[in-house]
Amino acid sequence: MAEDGPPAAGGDRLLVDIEGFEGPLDLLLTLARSQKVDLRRISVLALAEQYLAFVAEARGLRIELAADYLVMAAWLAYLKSRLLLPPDQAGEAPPAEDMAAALALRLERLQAMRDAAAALMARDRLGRDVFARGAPEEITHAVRIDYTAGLIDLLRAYARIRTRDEFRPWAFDRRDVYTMEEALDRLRGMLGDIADWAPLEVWLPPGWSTPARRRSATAATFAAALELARQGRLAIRQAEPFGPVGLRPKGPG
Amino acid sequence: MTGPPTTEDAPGLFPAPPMAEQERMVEAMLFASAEPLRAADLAARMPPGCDAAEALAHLARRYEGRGVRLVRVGEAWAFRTAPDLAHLMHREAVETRKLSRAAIETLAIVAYHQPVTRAEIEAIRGVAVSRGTIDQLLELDWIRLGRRRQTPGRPVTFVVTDRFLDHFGLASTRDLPGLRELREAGLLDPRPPGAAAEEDEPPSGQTDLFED
Amino acid sequence: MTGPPTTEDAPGLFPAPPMAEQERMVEAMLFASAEPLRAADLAARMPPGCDAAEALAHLARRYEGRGVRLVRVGEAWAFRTAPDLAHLMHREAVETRKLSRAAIETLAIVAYHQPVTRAEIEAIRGVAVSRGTIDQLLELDWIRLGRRRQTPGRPVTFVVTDRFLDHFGLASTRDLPGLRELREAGLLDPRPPGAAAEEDEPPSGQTDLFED
Repeated sequence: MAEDGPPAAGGDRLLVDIEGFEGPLDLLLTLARSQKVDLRRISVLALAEQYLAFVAEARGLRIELAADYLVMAAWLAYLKSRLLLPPDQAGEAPPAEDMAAALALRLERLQAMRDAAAALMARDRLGRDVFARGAPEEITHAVRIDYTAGLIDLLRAYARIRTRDEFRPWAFDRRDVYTMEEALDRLRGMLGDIADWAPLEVWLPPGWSTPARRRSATAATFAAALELARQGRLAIRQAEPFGPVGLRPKGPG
Repeated sequence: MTGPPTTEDAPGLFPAPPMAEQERMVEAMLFASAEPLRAADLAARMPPGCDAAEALAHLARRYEGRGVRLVRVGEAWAFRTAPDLAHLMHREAVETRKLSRAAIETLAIVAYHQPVTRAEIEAIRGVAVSRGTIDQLLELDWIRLGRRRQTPGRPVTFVVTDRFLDHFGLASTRDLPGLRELREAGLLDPRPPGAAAEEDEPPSGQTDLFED
Repeated sequence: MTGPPTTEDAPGLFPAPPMAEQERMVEAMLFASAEPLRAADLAARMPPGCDAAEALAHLARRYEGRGVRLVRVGEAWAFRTAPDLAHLMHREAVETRKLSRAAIETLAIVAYHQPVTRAEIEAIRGVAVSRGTIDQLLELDWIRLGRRRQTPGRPVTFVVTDRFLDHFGLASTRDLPGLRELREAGLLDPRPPGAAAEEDEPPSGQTDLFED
């Protein structure tokens, strides 16, 4: 997996090909491996020198180095000086050996993950070496539907119905209304059948018995009677105020 | 085991694998295949000298009485679930679904106007109420039949059930908010110009029509 | 046999089927599924009183050495063809997209260090992890988001999925090759060792600082 790393790791010196590396750590790891020893026993001092030489050469060739390469170079230069100088008596900084060991461990860890990645990819893999059932049988789902509705849905629904009523163009509900036209038709038809005075109730249409309907029928019939009286086809009489109203057909003429 | 030899290149150079091994091969190929495979298909992928037909026969016997069986599909072979276990391949899924608009409106009318006849529901909704809508609400046990109305035709009435109250978290239908409250709650927002909506405010207002 | 009773309605009314029968049921269900199924999934489809785990153990033994094997994938189980028969299967193989080196390394780091934050992955690799790399692994369903780390900023962590285990033939992440050796060598601590590379802030080294 690491084969697409640096092109030439032969010898102590690397060709300067910054493109091949995934950052300074990758470069350092490649340099460390060129020491051809266990990563645990690499010479960090030698490694620092190799890295600094690499960076120097890149700069000599006027290759633009990314900032992180330069940061690493600065840090390694510092580490190198610390490793070469006698131990810091003040003890402000961690011992140079610890810093070197930590760097070596970091490189070892990166190498370990690269090896692990390679081992992982080399395993018997599903779809390549190992296969699942090619013709899985569908599990048929019998769907049981659970209907839900919340109180708010219920209230909205009711509100919607009532709101719709409010928006409906206002129209008289004619179901309980007996119109004057209907009454006129009815009275005209009855003129030939009734010969003498008959109370208004007799002239009312059948089935209009509920108070509201009776009221409507009475009003319409009385209005129709007035119209027919005006035309001279009907006589109306009432003995006293609020007394019964009687109607009698009149012959034409 | 040192990787399998590339047998296609050297037919007959190696002896055919033992029958038990051939059976394993057939088993794996049939398992992984999306389509039933003919004996010839199997043989073409096996080392030379193999007898796919015999391996199939052994394999079929091995799976006799098992949860899966080797079955013949035309000229080909495939693994299939044993028919007596087919019920395991069914699974009941519960799907929650919103009530239809017709159903929720009908339910609301029953709740506000109960006991209410179908004709009355239709008069309030302004459209016919389908048999299915009523049936659905009856099945959900949210409405039930109330007393017959003592009017000509003695129509059945509908009332809401305790399960309805339970589902909607109501102690009784009297807890249902009136139109004014609905409006105040913002559920009846668009106030039509000049319309007096208050005329049938009380939920049971319509009952009067049918008295005496 | 007169059709299976609708056992859901009457749990405990019928005795659990014999183990051989339970084994057949588990066999049929796992054979029918391309995806691993958990013992609980299996049990949910079996009559009450069944012991799916025991049936699985019997079944695993039955398929030992066969062309198809019962393998564990995390908490689930699946039938898979035996790896030594891979050469017969190549016609079935679907070419998987080639993964970049960054993606492969990131995957390994997640598997060996999980739960791991992006900053920790970057500390180990020494370079930034591109959005695309993580996306690709998420899309493959090989990694998923784990719990947020209880450190300042509460960064998300990544863990590997059961599909990852399935793909790489691992029963659990404990079976990752060389896991113990790496841990003993101190190579599975995502914190940057010591003061090395002070240029990048220690990703989770801070944990200790904030825990009492």
